[in-house]
Amino acid sequence: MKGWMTRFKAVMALTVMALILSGCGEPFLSTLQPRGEGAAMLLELIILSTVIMLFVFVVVMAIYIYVIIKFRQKKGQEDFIPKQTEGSHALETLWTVIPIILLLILAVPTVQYTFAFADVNTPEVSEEGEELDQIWIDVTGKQYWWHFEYEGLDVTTSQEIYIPTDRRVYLSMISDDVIHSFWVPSIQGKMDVNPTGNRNEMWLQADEEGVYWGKCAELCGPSHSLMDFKVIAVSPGEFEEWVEDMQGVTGEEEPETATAQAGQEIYEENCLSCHAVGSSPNKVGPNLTNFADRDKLAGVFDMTEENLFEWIDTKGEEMKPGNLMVDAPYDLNEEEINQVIEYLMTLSPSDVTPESADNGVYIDSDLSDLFPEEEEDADEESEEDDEVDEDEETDEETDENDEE
Amino acid sequence: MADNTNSANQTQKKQFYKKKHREQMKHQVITFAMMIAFTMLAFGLVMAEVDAMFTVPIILVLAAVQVLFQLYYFMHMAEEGHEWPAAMIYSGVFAAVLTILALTIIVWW
Amino acid sequence: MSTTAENKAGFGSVLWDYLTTVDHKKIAILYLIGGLFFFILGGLQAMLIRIQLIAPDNEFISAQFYNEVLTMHGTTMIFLAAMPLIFALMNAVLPLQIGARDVAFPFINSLGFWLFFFGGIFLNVSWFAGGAPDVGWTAYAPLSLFSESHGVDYYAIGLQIAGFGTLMGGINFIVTVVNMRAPGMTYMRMPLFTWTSFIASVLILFAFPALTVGLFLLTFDRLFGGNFFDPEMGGNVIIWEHLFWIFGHPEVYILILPAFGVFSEIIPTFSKKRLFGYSSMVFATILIAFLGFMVWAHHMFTVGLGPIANSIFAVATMAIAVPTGIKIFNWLFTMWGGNIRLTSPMVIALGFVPTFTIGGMTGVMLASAAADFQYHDTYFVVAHFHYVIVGGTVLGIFAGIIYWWPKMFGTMLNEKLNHWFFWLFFIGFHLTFFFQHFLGLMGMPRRYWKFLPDQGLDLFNLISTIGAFGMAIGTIIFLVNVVMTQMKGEKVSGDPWDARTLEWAIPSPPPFYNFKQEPLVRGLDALWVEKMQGNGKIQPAEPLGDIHMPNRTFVPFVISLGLFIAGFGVMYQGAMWILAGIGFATTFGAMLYRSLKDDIGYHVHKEELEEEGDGSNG
Amino acid sequence: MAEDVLKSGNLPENPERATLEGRNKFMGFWFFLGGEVVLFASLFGTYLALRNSTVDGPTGQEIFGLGLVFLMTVILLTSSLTSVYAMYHMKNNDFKKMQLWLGITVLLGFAFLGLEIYEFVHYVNDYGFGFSTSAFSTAFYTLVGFHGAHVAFGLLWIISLMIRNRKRGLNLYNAPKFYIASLYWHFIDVVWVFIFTVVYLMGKVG
Ligand code: HEA
Ligand code: HEA
Ligand code: HEC
Ligand code: CUA
Ligand SMILES: [Cu+2]
Repeated sequence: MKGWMTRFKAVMALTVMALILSGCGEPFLSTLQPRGEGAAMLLELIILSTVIMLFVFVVVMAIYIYVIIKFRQKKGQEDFIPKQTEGSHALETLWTVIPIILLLILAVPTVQYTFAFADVNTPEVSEEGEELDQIWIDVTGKQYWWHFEYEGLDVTTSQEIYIPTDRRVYLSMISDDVIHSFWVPSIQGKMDVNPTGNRNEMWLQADEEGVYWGKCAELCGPSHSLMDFKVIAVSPGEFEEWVEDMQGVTGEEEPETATAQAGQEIYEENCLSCHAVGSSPNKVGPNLTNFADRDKLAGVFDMTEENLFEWIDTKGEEMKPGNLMVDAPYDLNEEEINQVIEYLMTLSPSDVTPESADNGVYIDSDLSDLFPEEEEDADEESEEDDEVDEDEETDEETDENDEE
Repeated sequence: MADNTNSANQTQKKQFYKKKHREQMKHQVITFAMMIAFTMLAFGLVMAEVDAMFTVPIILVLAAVQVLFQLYYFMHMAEEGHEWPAAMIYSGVFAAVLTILALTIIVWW
Repeated sequence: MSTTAENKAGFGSVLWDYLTTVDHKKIAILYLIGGLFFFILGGLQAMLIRIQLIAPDNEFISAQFYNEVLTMHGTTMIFLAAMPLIFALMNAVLPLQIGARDVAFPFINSLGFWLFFFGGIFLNVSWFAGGAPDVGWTAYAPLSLFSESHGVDYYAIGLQIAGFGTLMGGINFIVTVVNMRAPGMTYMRMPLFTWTSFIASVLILFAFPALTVGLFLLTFDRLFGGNFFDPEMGGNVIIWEHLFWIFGHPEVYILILPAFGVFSEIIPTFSKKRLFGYSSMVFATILIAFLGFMVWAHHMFTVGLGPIANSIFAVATMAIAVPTGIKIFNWLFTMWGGNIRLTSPMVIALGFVPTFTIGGMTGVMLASAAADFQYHDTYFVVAHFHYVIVGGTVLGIFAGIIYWWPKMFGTMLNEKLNHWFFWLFFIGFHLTFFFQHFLGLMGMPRRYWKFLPDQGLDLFNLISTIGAFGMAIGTIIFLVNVVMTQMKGEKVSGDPWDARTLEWAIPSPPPFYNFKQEPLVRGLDALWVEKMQGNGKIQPAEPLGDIHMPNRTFVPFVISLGLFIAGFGVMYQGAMWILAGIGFATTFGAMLYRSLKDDIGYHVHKEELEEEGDGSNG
Repeated sequence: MAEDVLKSGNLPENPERATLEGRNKFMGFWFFLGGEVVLFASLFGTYLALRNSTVDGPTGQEIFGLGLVFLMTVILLTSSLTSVYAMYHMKNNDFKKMQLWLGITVLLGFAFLGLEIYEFVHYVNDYGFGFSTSAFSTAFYTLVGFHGAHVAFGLLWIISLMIRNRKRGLNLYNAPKFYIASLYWHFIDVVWVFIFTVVYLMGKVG
């Protein structure tokens, strides 16, 4: 699908535009500095339409300025009565036909790309011509945080997802409460996260390692503006390592220091009802398996002890207005909170952290180790399809159960 | 605005109108009979449990025809002076069809 | 409001006069006052938004309050400011432009105003009753079901009441145009403002019922245990989105078409040329309205309707650029070869052309479904719609108010202050909204209470807030101008702009019966035709005779008041049901009274008319 | 002209459109009906989107009784015919007969409304099918209830017209009122035709 844009890229105006635009915004956030295939395609479309619009604007403004200068009333001409022209068929046809042509130029790639973005069923093909395994992540949007489950990998996390660079990762998205919208501007366009049976699907692909900011783009309550998340793109090898490390966590690991052990006990008593460490289904609060490695606390705050203390102490009441942790019934004193913090800070199962995204280390992998049972390729395809279908069926079942 | 014709003329006119109205009324009674027949047909199809693929389009068409009867015969939409009413009803139908299509087709489950 | 005769009358009798009036020219003034009031209110809310966003991580107002302000800003501006101001212009001008003595339904016209008024008040009572609606002007379910305060109930019921008013106003104007045109005023001789208002009214007729139903469903879900939007009970949240936008998209053309009409009057007048391509302008208007019904899902590209639906709606949306482009070029070529006078309405029209073009072009960019995945719900969209709404509708409204001010009040707003107003407002506007395009592209979603530091968003937000102050100062100058002009009260002639259409053929302000004798229209731009071919006066189509006028009535006020009261009962239920009883009894009682009591109006007799002297221009 | 509109007798062919006010009413009401088309379309669309969302509640197939609906349909269709008769006599300037036929129309309308209420009560009591049972039930009651409310309003309207004018006969002032009331009544019938088809018959077919 890049083919047709390449021709356009030759146009000087485009390059200039791209240069100007790419100066805009921060690389981890701006749609104008794409770091993934999706955002890059979308930027092409944005530039194409901008160029068309600039062309139209120039034409309109040229006539406009000419008219104002030329036909302004001159001194002594107050009584001049111009010819009362009725219209002109030739002109009117002209400005009907030209816009139609311009719109067609825009409409064709629009339709192409719209279909390209909706395609989540064709697996990618490696350089050797083999079909790659599709990594599916179940995304759940909740007031005001995000939950992620890696399908078939037994890995659960919240607030941040890790993805391998250079290949597509597929998302299947649903909401537990109101509508949210999942958006990682520098990697991919947004998609709504709806609460009904419909799971929206999309793909993500990052070209470069990095920590990319995600935003909730649909008004979902007071803390809508604080419902940020991160996409951490690491090299495939690092991703594989991360998955394996995460799979190892059961939540029962004993921390080393005594304070942390005390903290763990407090945690189990007060927090476990809503939070989890280790793979677990989506609960009331975020999964904390790799909490200590988080780039940000609750999506937006710096990961400092003070912030964490305030968060647990006030249940985030002022920090994230309307957040659902305020319902937590616990009542902890300063010491207990510090113990919990100490425990939480031990939750770092992997060496792969947000820092791995810019440490310059690149480890290659085709990730096939993560999907062992599908290694034989003969009937791999059908098997995989079956599995997806099965997943969908279970989803539907759960939905129905919910309704009951 | 008031009629300025003399009274002899008036009575004559009246007679003429009366006749015309009676004609119309005949049509309307026939229309009514057909509407009742259509209704019975529609109910009959459903009660007889004829195949749904067959029944649904038919009863929808029957309903549409009945509605046209109402509009054109009972509500006189065919008579002169009804150009705007017809235009507006059909514009309404246009918006209505789009609405119903949207709510039946591009609403997921 | 201002004529000396009325100033002498006591305040009480003036008030009573306006409470019971069925004169479209007075109803226009009521709409104008109501609309400007809500425009200032919505503007103050906009200022709160901009002050909150002046700097990153700002805590000027709380998150909850921000959402309330944001919702009320959008709702107030669209339903309570822009719509009534458009109705003000329509009421003031449309009957005069077609040579009618009155609108088709004077009673319903006044009912429409009072319903709007009480609906607007009802909505704003929420501020004092536990919190305003906080779910955005689009009130997407299920957030609107989750919202705990009664705010959303105020939204649903308030808009329901105001919406009935709008619907009635719309029907009134359609029938007025169809039935009340003066002899010779064929459809293809109607001024373009009349045409666009007519088509906008048709849009109202077909778009508002969808909103009515949507609001009923929302009310049922929130107050009566309905399950339309409750996924747990099998409900479906997408229904609301469809219904809202089936209404919502035509609504934006309801807002813009009359503004197009205003500029189509102003540009010919001040270019001293007839409108270029009149019939294609009419055709384009109809086409925009028609296409306007088939594109609503462009607000829902990211909802997950699938690529087929997205593509269809994307292409349909782009198509609207064609008829709109026809209009833009026709305006330009109306000026071409003309004799352009830079009066303030004309300068505003000149400000409108490029501004709206930019807004329309970003609209077409949004219509590119895939690209909208990046734009949707960001400040890019906010920039788009303020460019078309403020740059189109609001400029159109202000241009129209200034242009027809002499016709409505018989006085002339100070030109110098008008120019000051325009330039401050215009420059402020571009400062405010131009950079928001980039904010959106740089990753700032809309409806954000805060944005974070170190994300490169600080500077443009700051500029945007500064610009908003420019708009505020501009608006204040306009208001000052209004007050000063009315205090001075200098009278002007019936045709101060040397204009072209019928409304300028009668005195300013017009007598309550508009035309002493029905005018005979002999061509497009009726007055201009007479200026060129005749003695500059419109020929009468009938000999002087009695004029039939409707009686004043208090009933519309009472009907609306009843619904206002009933709204509280329906919302609070329990013991408050009694309010619902009282309210509905009042409304239906008043309706019954209206339909049982003969009201055949009265006559202004020929003799009285003769005494008043020449009713024509000058 | 004003006062003569109250004189009865000697009316032109289309008394409902003989005065400007009458023509306005006539047009305005037709346009209003155009808007009503969209209103009901929105309700039908909503109903169609939700008609399978019965959750735990009963389905339409289980509860709809076609016999009753058929009876209701025939009653309403007949009332449409009787109101045509009323207009027929109006055009012939026969006020008494017009009142008579309007009276019959009203009676049929009440019969219809009574059956509808009976139907709803029956669903609630015998099937536990209330307004809040499921999204389907909410949509059903809203759609059919909106129609019922229209019927009720139409009845009140026609009755008040009949009572108000019982003594003074037909004139150019009230003829348009009677005429648009009868248009309204036909429109109610139009909507019902779709209700019995889309809701009941299609619901029964499944
Ligand atoms: C007055 C109101 C108004 C007007 C006139 C328009 C006009 C248009 N709008 Fe806009 N729109 C809004 C008000 C308006 N809009 C509002 C309020 C919203 C947001 C609602 C919300 O979410 O809160 C919105 C949102 C909105 C969206 C959804 C964005 C999103 O949420 O993701 C889209 C997408 O397609 C869109 C498109 C268009 C288009 C194509 C036009 C076209 O009609 C524009 C046509 C005009 C031109 C194109 C310029 C002149 C033409 C030429 C000079 C000819 C040549 C041009 C070309 C060949 C391109 N609008
Ligand atoms: C007609 C429609 C209309 C108009 C005219 C405006 C006008 C303005 N709007 Fe509005 N806006 C909307 C319709 C409109 N808006 C809608 C529909 C939304 C979406 C809401 C939603 O998301 O749900 C929105 C959202 C919106 C946002 C996005 C908020 C967010 O997403 O978080 C912003 C932010 O900058 C904004 C700003 C402004 C500004 C600065 C003006 C300015 O132009 C205002 C200028 C006017 C004034 C400043 C008045 C000044 C007068 C005084 C101060 C006088 C006081 C003096 C005396 C009493 C003597 N608007
Ligand atoms: C009522 C359920 C509930 C209980 C009990 C609860 N929490 Fe939370 N917690 C939440 C929710 C919901 C969030 C997400 C808030 C948000 O971001 O909107 C959260 C978020 C957090 C976060 C930030 C997570 C992240 O990924 O950045 C931390 C840390 C946290 N909770 C710690 C605790 C601790 C420690 C306890 C017990 C002492 C606790 N919580 C008890 C519901 C709960
Ligand atoms: Cu979630 Cu906004
Ligand atoms: Cu739109």
